[in-house]
Parts: sequence; C-alpha cells; structure tokens
Amino acid sequence: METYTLIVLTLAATIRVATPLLLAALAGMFSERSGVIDLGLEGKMLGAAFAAAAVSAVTGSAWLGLAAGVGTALLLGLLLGFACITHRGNQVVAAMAINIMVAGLGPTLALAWFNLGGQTPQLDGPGQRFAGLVWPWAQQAREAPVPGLLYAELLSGHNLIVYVALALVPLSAWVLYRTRFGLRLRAVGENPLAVDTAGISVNGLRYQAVLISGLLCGVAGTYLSTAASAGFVRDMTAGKGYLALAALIFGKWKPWPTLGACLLFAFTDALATRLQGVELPLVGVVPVQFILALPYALTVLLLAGFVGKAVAPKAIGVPYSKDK
Amino acid sequence: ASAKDFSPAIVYDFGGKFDRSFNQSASEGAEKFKKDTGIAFREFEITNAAQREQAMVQLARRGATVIVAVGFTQASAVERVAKQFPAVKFTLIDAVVDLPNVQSVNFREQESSFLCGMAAALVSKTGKVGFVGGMDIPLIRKFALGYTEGVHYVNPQDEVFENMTGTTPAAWGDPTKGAELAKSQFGRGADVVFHAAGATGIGVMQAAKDAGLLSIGCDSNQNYLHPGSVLTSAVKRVDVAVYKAFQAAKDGTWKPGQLVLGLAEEGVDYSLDQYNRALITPEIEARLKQAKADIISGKIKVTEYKVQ
Amino acid sequence: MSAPRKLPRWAELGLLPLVNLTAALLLSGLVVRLLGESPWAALKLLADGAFGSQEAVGYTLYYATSYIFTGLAVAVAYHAGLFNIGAEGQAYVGGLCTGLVCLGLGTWPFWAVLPLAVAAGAAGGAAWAFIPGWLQARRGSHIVITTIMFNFLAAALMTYLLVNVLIRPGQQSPESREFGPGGVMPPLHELLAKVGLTFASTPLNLSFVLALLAAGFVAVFIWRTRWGYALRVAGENAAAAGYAGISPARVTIGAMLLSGALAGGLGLNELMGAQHRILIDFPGGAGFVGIAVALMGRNRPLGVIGAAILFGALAQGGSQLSFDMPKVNRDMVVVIQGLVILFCGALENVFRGPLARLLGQREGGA
Amino acid sequence: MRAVRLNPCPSVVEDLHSIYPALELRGIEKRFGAVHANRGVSMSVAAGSIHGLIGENGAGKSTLMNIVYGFHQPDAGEILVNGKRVTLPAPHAAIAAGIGMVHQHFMLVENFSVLENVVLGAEGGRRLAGGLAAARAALEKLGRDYGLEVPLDAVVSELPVGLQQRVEILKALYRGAEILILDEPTAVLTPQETTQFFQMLARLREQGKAVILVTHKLREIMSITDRVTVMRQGAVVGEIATKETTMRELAEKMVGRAVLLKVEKGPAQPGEVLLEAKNLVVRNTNNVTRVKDVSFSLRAGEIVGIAGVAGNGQSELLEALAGMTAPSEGEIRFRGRYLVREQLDPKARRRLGLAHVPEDRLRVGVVARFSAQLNAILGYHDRAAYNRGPLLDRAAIVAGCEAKMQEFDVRPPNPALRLGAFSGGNQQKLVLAREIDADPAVLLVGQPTRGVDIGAIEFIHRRLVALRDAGKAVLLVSVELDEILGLADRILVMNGGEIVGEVAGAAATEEKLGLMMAGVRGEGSA
Ligand SMILES: Nc1ncnc2c1ncn2[C@@H]1O[C@H](COP(=O)(O)OP(=O)(O)OP(=O)(O)O)[C@@H](O)[C@H]1O
Ligand SMILES: Nc1ncnc2c1ncn2[C@@H]1O[C@H](COP(=O)(O)OP(=O)(O)OP(=O)(O)O)[C@@H](O)[C@H]1O
Ligand SMILES: [Mg+2]
Ligand SMILES: [Mg+2]
Repeated sequence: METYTLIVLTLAATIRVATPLLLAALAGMFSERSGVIDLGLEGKMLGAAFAAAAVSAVTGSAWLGLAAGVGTALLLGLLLGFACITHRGNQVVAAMAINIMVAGLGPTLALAWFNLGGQTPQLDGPGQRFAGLVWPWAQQAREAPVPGLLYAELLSGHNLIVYVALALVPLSAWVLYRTRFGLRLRAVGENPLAVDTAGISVNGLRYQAVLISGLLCGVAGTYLSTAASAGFVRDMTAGKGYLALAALIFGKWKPWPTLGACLLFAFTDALATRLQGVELPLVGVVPVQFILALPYALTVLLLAGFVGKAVAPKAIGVPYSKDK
Repeated sequence: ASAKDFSPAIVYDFGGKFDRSFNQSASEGAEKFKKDTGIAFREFEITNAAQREQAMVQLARRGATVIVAVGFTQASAVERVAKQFPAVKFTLIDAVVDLPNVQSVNFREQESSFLCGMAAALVSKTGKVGFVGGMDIPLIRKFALGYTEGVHYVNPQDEVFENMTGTTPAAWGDPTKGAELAKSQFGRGADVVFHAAGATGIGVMQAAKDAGLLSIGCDSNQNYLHPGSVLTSAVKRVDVAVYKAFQAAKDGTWKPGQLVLGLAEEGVDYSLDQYNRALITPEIEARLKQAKADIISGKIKVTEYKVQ
Repeated sequence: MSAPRKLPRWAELGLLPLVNLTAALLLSGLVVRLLGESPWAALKLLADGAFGSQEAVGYTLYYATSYIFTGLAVAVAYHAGLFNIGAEGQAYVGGLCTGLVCLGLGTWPFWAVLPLAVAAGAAGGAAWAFIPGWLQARRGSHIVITTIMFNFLAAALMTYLLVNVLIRPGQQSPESREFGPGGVMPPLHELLAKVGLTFASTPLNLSFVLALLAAGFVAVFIWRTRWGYALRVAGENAAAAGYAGISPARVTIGAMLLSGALAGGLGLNELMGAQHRILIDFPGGAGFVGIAVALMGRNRPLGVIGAAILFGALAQGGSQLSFDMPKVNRDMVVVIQGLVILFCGALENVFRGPLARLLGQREGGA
Repeated sequence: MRAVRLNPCPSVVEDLHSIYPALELRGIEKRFGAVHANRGVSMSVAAGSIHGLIGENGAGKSTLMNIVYGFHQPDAGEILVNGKRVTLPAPHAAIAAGIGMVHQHFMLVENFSVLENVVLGAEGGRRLAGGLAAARAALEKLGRDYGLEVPLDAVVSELPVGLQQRVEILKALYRGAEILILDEPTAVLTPQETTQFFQMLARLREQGKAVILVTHKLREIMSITDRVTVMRQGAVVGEIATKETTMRELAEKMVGRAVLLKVEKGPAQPGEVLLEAKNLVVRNTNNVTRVKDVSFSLRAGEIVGIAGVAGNGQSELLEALAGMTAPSEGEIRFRGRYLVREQLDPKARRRLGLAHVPEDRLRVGVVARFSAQLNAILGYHDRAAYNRGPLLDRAAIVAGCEAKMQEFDVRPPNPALRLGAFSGGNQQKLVLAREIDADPAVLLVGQPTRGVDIGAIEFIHRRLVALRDAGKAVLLVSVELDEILGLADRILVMNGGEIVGEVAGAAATEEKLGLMMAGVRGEGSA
C-alpha cells in the first residue's frame, strides 16, 4: 500500500515535471522541423516566465499573465526569425544572444518595476496563479485507494496547463502529419529548395514555425512562474530549455516519442528525488551527487543502448539561400 | 578617524544583494548603517570568481577603510588582498582568514537550525519532517545536522527526509525543483519542511503553502512570505554583523580575529512575529525558550558539522 | 532575397564588425538612458574599464584567455560537423586533472610541472569528450544530448570530489588546499618584470600565451594539414569522406578528443593562473560562452581570438561599469553583452547589404 | 490557393496558339558577380511544340530556365507568356502562369512519399486527407494518360532516379503546367526509359503544351524537337528548325569547332588480369541483396563496360570495388592483393592504383563548399606530392589543380573558386581530371559523361581510350548504350544484381544488349 501510494505520487510528480519540458520540446519540434535550430527555448521560456509573473502580479489575473508570457515569447521568436530567417544570421548565435539578453533583462525590469531585487512579488492573490483543477469526486475517491488514489492524484488535481500540454501531443501529431501546414513544415526542414520550387515561401513557413515555438514556450514559461511556482526568480528555467532540446532529439523530432522522452526525464528526476539518502540494496547509501546525476547518466545509457540514431531534419541549421 | 575619510564597502557573493537570503541580510545591515549615520558605502556584486579579488583591490585602492566580504567563497580573495593592503580592515562573513587586518565572523547556524528542528517536531502530526538543501556542501550540511538534532531532541523516533537540489549553481535558483522536492517529501508523509536553498527555497515554501502544510524559512526572517504557513525562520543576523563591523570601524573599536556568533550573541535565532504568532503556541514557545537557554548555557550541545 | 553580398576584405573584417558593434552599443545606450544615466559616460566607463589601463587590459585578456580555449574547442568540433555543447564539462574535468597535478607536484619546479599540467588538462578534457564522441561515432547517439548530459555529470563528479575528497579540512568552502609554488602559473606582470618591464598586477598569466599557441596550432592543424583536411571533408560531406577513404567515425572521435583537450586548457588559466586551487564551478559558464565566441569568430582561430577579447572586454568593462555606475547593475551588463552578441553575431547581415551598396557606389559599381 | 488546372479549355488554348507564342523571352541578362551567365537572351517557344535548348557546360541554360521559373531574377529583359508580359518574382508566380519545371538536380523531399511530394504546394485545402485522395485519383489518371505510372506511396529516396524524375514531371503536370521546362531529363534515363519518355513528350505536344528540353544529346534533339536554340557563353548563337539542321552543324555551333561524334580507337591488346571479383555479394543497409554472386576479371589494356538499366546493382558493385561498402561475401583481388580480406579503404586502394569516378558526383565525389583546388586532392590528400612534412603543400596543390583544369578544359579555370559555383559539367570534368591524373592502373568510372557537353564527352572518351592504350584497365558503368558500344572492348550486362551475359564489344548491338538488360540471358553467362 505504502509502495503503491509512493508509485502513484511519483508518477504524478513525473507529469508535473514533464509539463514544461514537454511544452518546450514541442515548441522546439515545430521550429526545428522547419529547419531552424532552437537553442533559444531557454530564453523564450525565461522571458515568458518573467512577463507572466509580472503582469499577473500587477493585474491579479493569471490569464493576463499568460497573454503577456505568450506575447513576450512571440516577440522573442520574431526577433529570432528576423535574425535567422530574414537576415540569415547564425541560428545558434542568435539563440544564445537571446538567452543571455533575457537572463539580464528579466531581473533588470523586475528590479525597476517592483524593487524586489530582480524578483517579482509572490503571486498570492486569488486568480494570480493557475491552480490545480480538482476533478469531480476526487476527494471522495481517495477512500477507495487503488483506483481512487490513481484518479485523485494522477488524473485530477493538475492545473490547466498540464492538461493542455498533454493534449498538445496528439494535436501536434495531427498538425504535423495530417494538415497542409504540417506537410509543408516537414518538407521545409528537409529540403527548402523543394519547397521553394513548389511555389511556397520558405521564409513564410519558417516564420510560422518560430512563432508557434514562441507560443508554446510562452505557455511553458507561464507554467513555471504562475503555476509550478508563484513568481519569477532570476534564471528560474535552470537549464530546462536545454533539457527539452535533449528530449526533442531523444524523441527524434516526433511528438509521441518526445512525450516519452520528457516523461522519462521527469520520471528519473522524480525517482532520483526519492532515492536521495535511501539505503539501496548492495550499494548502501549512494552519495547524493551520484543520485542527482542519475537522470543524466541514464539518458546517456539509453541513448547508447537502444534508441539508436536520431536523424535530424536534413536542412536544420542552414540558412536558406538558393545557392548550393 | 573622522567621518569624512571613513569609507565602508561591501562585496556580495554570487547570490547578489537581493537574494532574500544572507546577501540581502548583509545589504540591509549596510543600508541601516547608512540611514543611521548618513555615511554612504560602496558595494559590488560578483558575477565570476576572478572579480572577488579585483573588486576588493579596487575598493581598497579607492580608499575603502573597511571592506565586508560576504560568503565563504571570498576567503581566499580576502587572504590575498588583505596581505596587499595591510591598512585596510576586512570583515569576512562565514569563513576564517587569520591575518592581522581581517575579522572573521562566523555563525553557529546549527543552533538556530536546532531550534527550528524542535519547532518542526513539536508541530508535526505525522512524525515526519523534511529538509531541502541547495547543494551538498559543508555549510548546508551544518544546517541539516543541527535541524536533525533538534527534531530528534524532541522526538528521537521522528523521521527527517533530506533532499539536495543539484550540483550546479542553478541549484540555488530553481523554485520549481524546490517545490517538487517539497511535494515529494509531503508525499512521503512530511508535514513541515525546512529549506536552506536560497531562491529554490521560495518554491519549497510555496509548495507548503499550496499543500496547506508548514515550511521554515532560512537566513533572513521569511515569515512574512506566507503568513500562517511559515512556521518560523532560522535567521542569521548578517545584517547585525555588517552593521557592527561598519560601526566599530567608524568608532575605532574594530578588532581583527575571530567572532563566532550563536544564540548567545544573538547572531542566530528563530523568528517569532505577527505572521507566525498563531502557529507557535505558548507551549511550543516555552519549549523553544528553554532549549535556547540550555544551548546558551551549554546544557544542550549541538554538533557543528565539520569537514574532518 | 539574394545571397549575402560580398564585401571587400577590409570591410568584411574591419568595418562590418565595427558597424555592428556600434549598433549594439547604441541600443545599449538607449537602455542606459532609460535608467537615467548618461550613455556616453557609460560607454566611456565600459571602454576604459576594458582597455583604459594596464590593469583593465590585464583582466580583459585574462578573461579572453579562458574564452580562447573554449572557443577553439567548439570551433574544432564544428569543423568536423559536430556541435560540442560540452566544453563546460570538459573544461571542468580537464581542470580537475591539471589541479591534481599541481596539488601533487607543487613542490617541483614550475617548468617541470607545466608540461605535466598541460598534458593532464588536455587528457582530462579529451577523456570527457571521448565518450560522447565515441557514442556518436559507434552508436549514433546524438552528440548534442550526450555533451549536455556530460556537463551535468561533470558537475556532479566535481561536487562530490570537492565536498568529500579534495576539500581542505576545516573549511567551509568546497575548495582544495592551495597549490604549491610549482603549480602556480607565473602572472604576466612577474614575467615582464624579469625583462625589466612593469605591468599592473592582474590575473593575466602565461596561459594567455599558451592559448595563443593553441590557436596557432588549431589554425595550422585544420587548414594546413592532411588531418585537418580530412576533418573538414567529413564535417562538410560525410558521403564524400567515405568516398575519399576518410573514416567519419575516426574523424568524429579524433575531433572530439582535440576539442576536449582544448577545453581542458581552461584549468591552466583559471586554476593554475588565477585561483591556485581547485574550486567548485570554476569554469563559470566559459564553456557556453565558448559557443558564442566560436560562432562569432566564424570558427577561425583569429576570429576566435578577436571574439574572445571582445567577450573578455565585455566581462571586464561591464564589471567596471557596474562598479562605478551602481544603477547599471550586473544584470544590465548581461543585457549589454546579449545585445553585442546579437548584433555582432546574429544580425551581422543586416548592415551588410546597405554597406555593400554604399561602398559599391563609391568604388563605382562591381 | 492556386487552382489545380488539369483540363484547360481546349478551344481557348487553340485560339491563343494562333496568335502568340506560349513563351517569349526578350533580352534576358543575368550576372553572378563576374560571371555573365545570360547575355541578352531572346527566344520564343510555340505552344504545341517541343523546343530544344543546347549549349556547352556553363553556357547558361540552367540559369535561363531558372529565370523563366521565377527562381532567379533577371537583371534585365522581359518574359511574355501567351503574349502577355509577366513578372515572376518567385516560383509560385511562374506556377500560376502555367510554367512547370523539372530541375537538373531534383527538388524532391527524399523522405516523403511520391504522393506527398506531388501535392506539396498544391494540397487543395488545409487538411491533407481530402487533398491526398483527390491527388491520388488525378495522378492515377495522369499516369495512365501519359505513361507516367509511379508507385504513389513509395518513399522517394527508395525509388530509382528514373522514377524520381517521373515524380518531378507529375508535379509539374499536376499543377497544370502548360509550359514545361525539362533541364537535362534524359541524363538519368535508360534507353528504354528515354523512348518512353519521348512518347510522353509527344503526347504533351499533342495536348498543345509547350515543352522546353535542355539536353546535351544531339540525337535526342534531332529525334524529338521541332526547333532548337543553341547557346554559347551565355548568348544565343542560333535558333533553327530542327528539320533544317544536322547533328554536326549543331555540334559545331555549340562548341565553336568541329567535333568527332564517334570515338576512334584501335583494337584492344589485353594483358595480365589486374582486377578480379569472385562471387561478390553486396547487401544494402536494409539488408536487401543488391549484387548477387558476381564474378569477372579486368585485364590491363581493355575497357570493360557494364551495361544495365539503372538500379540493377551496377552502382553497388562499383562502390564495393572502390571500397566504399564492404561486400558481405566474396573477394576482390587487385594485383595480388586481397582487398576484402585486407579491409583496404578507398584511400588505400587508390594508393595501390585503383581509382574511382563516382556516379553521383555532387553528393559523393566533391565537397561543394570547398574550392576547386581542395576538391582536386580529395582522396589524394595524404600523397607525398601534396604534402611537405606534416603540412599540406599549398603551392603544389594549386599548381596541380591548374594543370588539371587546363588539361580537362574546366571553366572558369580558377582553382580558388567554390566548387558549387561551377556548372554541373565542369564539376564532372574536375572529378575525372583528379582520378585520371593520378595515373591509376585501374579506373572505375560510373556515368562519366552524365550531364557533360558534347565537346567534353569527346575529350573524356579520348582520355579513357588513351588510358587503355597505355596499358591500364577501365571499368565503365554507364546507362548510355552509345557510350558502352563506342568504348567497351567487352561488355557485361547486369540485371537484378547478376551478370546475365557478356558480349565482345565489336559484336554488340543495341538490340542484343537491350534484350539482355531486360533479363534475357545471353552468351557467356553462367
Ligand atoms: N588529432 C586528430 N583530430 C581530429 N581528427 C584526426 C586526428 N587524428 C586523426 N584524425 C582523423 O582520423 C583519420 C585518420 O585516418 P587516415 O587514414 O585519414 O589517416 P592516416 O592513418 O594518417 O592515413 P594512412 O591510413 O594513410 O596512414 C583522418 O581522417 C583524420 O582526419
Ligand atoms: N549561383 C551561382 N553563383 C555563381 N555563379 C553561378 C551560379 N549559378 C551559375 N553560375 C555560373 O553561371 C554560368 C552558367 O551556369 P549554368 O548552370 O546556367 O550552366 P548550364 O548551361 O546549365 O551548364 P551545364 O550544362 O553544365 O548544366 C556558369 O559559369 C556557372 O558557373
Ligand atoms: Mg545546367
Ligand atoms: Mg589509415
């Protein structure tokens, strides 16, 4: 029973931790499928996290915060597009520049506006955050532990963005494989010349892609500052953007496998949390640093063991021009 | 020295002066000094290791009379610069440098942690409490050890869950991870969680609030963050240390050597104010008061974590 | 939109970067203005802080030294078609090895320690890069993921070692004890003093010269040797490499070894040169800055040196700026750095067209 | 959304024919930096006709066609479609104007299915399902009407090039092209496929479409086109009705001198066996057997041709011999060395004297972004001649490249120029120069004259014969029967991965080979 509860709670934690990774990874998927490397996930998320928390703090509405977060990430996406698509700048440099700029800009603005040392006020008021949605009879369901706990903890109780993120997986798959836009998107990341000669604007498609990426990063950042925690803190993305990128590659740029990769990362993370300080059979208590390294080591092992080659969209990272 | 050529300065560590933690506490002490005396001070926030020494040299060159260096990572820089500028007074917080112009101020964090551990054990209904640290380094182990001893002093059977956040500097600024760590401890039955994790702790405290459980703040008095949910805070009066260093330097009473501030010296304490008044019942308060007196008198010995 | 226009060489290498830098500084000035400070004063502080005195130059070049090592590391991998995000971790482990040599042999004469320390740093960095390289070559594991993971693994390893093994007993800070005199890289001002020149005391040390030598080595290796040729062929066109009898797998592993070895040089500057002990998180993000440095420097050694000096100047000038202009705090400095990277590295083509037109007119058309 | 025009109203089309040409170009100018690729080009193509466009490598044909397709912008000049001036800022404008183009290098998304490639850009709605279904029906009809059947659900990268080209044509027709540009379409086709292809072109002509055929093959020009435009160095040097000219005249116009259309060579004097393959079996990455139990030998002083329809294992055989892929069974012996057992890589084989000109030069034989001089040492980069101690000898490399360019007439003769900026034929010449110049004992060569102009073909053929006469051996893989018949002293025919027969060069005829290529076993087969 004890173990069962622990498993359910670990799985619930997995879903929560996976949410921002998943949103960012799907964001990256759209961008990279169009041929634009998205190392800027981190910066876009961070910018959105700041904007969402700031606006929510001022207006008292998490929804306005979401709008601000998404708007900010879209603007950053546009900037990336302007640099890399219109002016064919180096995608990696542009993304790094944005990451660095946002890392400084967030705390600067926060300091100027709130004078709380680069943080936003805590979001405590009603409606300032995305709270958990408790499904009908979730409380009562706990009484029947086996299916009930599963229902109450794993299915119910997450905030809206978590459900949205999960729903985005089938939606992304549908868009990618069943729509005109998806077809063109997949094509432009493989062979932009083919797309160009088919009479479609390569740049137009890539802009749409980086904007979608901005949109999703905006939601991811909003989740961090107004759902998972309650306010903006300097560098609060803490490398999640890079981890999302890894999940995306791990998932071979496909929606469902990417979900799998995010869940795997999140699960090992949740598991590692529970293994800290626990006496393990044979090895005893493992130093905490090695437990903390477990998710990363596991990823490498999986990658080496069974995942096999990840083939990137062929045209990725190459600014489009008509010359060979 | 006349007030005119008295020039105090302060160098913060990585966290920066707004870390809602000990750098901020230091900054508050300096600001209070400025307010009280009208004497301005210079300050500098570090962004990389090499800047520590550079900043101190510059401050010394520009005529700083006393320089407060906040944080244990500054020790080696203080050591070098103090040798270079024997006329400048250095006050180093959280570490020891043995030089004629260096004053080393250390705190017995274990003592306040002990009291917080007691408080946690006294309010816990489940007999399980948590600790979330930023990184597994000696200072954090010091907090953890004192806390655990405090818990067990009240109830030796109580369980303490201990989690560290990470191994990179991001570990000090990841509230989402902090929240997850706290939630995992709640999932295992903890109902009070103590953090020593900088900005990560903000997430820890938020998670406690969201779950309707209790948290314990760290370094500065964080009770106000979530009234009714923050049980107490293990405060470390870096502000007092900074204020006193400035004041003493100004008065000419500044002395080199080691200062160790514990409960007795009011360098550390647990906090009690209008925000947590309702949580600390008179019985609990009495137990804490007694323990505090016993620690001061030496009746209770709190182990200090030491690198062997 | 036609192909980026060609500029004359002098404009490409001199004028265009200057125009870009100016644009970045103008925008930064605007931000400074918004903060209520004078942009001109800020600019002057920034420039003075970076180049205005011997001390400023010393610090700028000291930072640049680190960035040259990591920038070269990223550049070499890039030529082999590999994106090495792991310079940070490789530098960390390389530095550990350098540090261990210095701790162990600190009593030896410096000139005897130096080659061992260099070799150890290179070997440590190379070893940490070897595994991702090998996994990419033999198992197809994507090098971007594995190098990111190896950064975390290096951090975990180093924290463990510093907290549990290497820490100097009785102290708080996760640092080793100080190196003996043989493990200390002579600072440049001491070296100059030996030949009768005086220079301000700064952390700038002999590693700067080693970094320049490394850049020279990379230049020769990549562009002047058959191995470099093979490396570039494999990076550009794997099919052609196979056709020419160049094994892409061997190139991948070889390039990662070299890349990691270069990143491993960071310890020479940071540990032997500046800190004289092993301490936690000493790379401090230099591995990531190396990515921007390499790409901004067009993955050319001279470009890397130039970009590294620019980044060093921003780090040093920026710290002076925040020192003297408290309103422009360290976060603002980060914003300015971001703007400079954006304009000089990513928006470089924005001004190329207009500039080409301008120059074209003056020189009477193509 | 652009309409998909499958059945334009015939009567209107007729009317327009009578008054205006379908396509007219006036004074088209185009420069790439210093290269003047098109100089005042004017040309006119009538509806219901097939118009040939010929010229040497680098004459500017592709550039001109890319301008018509809106892919490049002209510096000056105008384009008229059905008598109306049009501006074509991008391909979609050209598509809307009824222009379709099949590029010299295919523009296909390799990991897409045929169907997806065809509908890309003409999906007919936001959702794919409907568009795909409609396209499937339309494509099946087009396939029947024009003999352009393709497996619609196959992934393009797994199709032989001949079928890939059909996909390109289908793409254009599906978009309702009235003016169809084909840039060297037959370079990748077998004789049978070419015949079929021409039947299809004839049908297009009957339907009133205007077809522009860019090619180097004068026989094709003579057999199918109505008029022909000849370009030299960016300018038009003549436009003639095909009936009124001859191959020789066209060749001379094109090259500016007399050319030999047939190789002259004496009888072969075969010597010792240099290369011997025994029971070779080659499987591809999907573990499909591509070469089945192939054995043959190659002697000094002879040219052995391998004939066969593309995709019958010739490419894989060549790669295995060159050391790019390891055969799963069998042995290759070269001058007493056992290449498979010793696991010698291509570089080592080159050092022993086994050189290789790959079939797909842009993808395999060169690095497009490197300069010509660096491409001229690919595979030979560790030779003593190009190295001084640990360093590459730059002067020697440049000098070597200059010599090769001079000898093989590579234009422009600029070793520092990026290889991608050379025209297709000139790239090919440089690869040949590199491999022949190394003076190998055995030269493996795949499709040596694919995409090469007639003057260069003559030159390359002469070089191959000279190599043979100097006592070397040449293994020639080509889908051009003319080439095989003209050059080979012995001919092996491959079908389905096997050698189905061997014919002496003198005794071979097109019919005989054609039968064997279709799988009918011939003399000398096992
Ligand atoms: N230090 C290095 N860094 C990067 N790549 C390297 C390094 N050393 C060797 N390589 C690559 O490994 C490959 C070595 O194989 P290769 O066969 O080309 O060289 P080699 O062994 O010197 O030649 P040979 O087989 O003729 O003796 C080369 O392709 C080269 O690019
Ligand atoms: N993008 C480009 N940049 C620079 N030069 C180019 C470019 N494209 C073509 N050229 C040059 O323009 C000239 C004409 O090239 P084009 O491709 O039109 O020749 P072509 O007649 O199609 O030759 P081929 O028969 O070899 O395909 C050549 O000299 C070529 O090198
Ligand atoms: Mg052409
Ligand atoms: Mg070899």
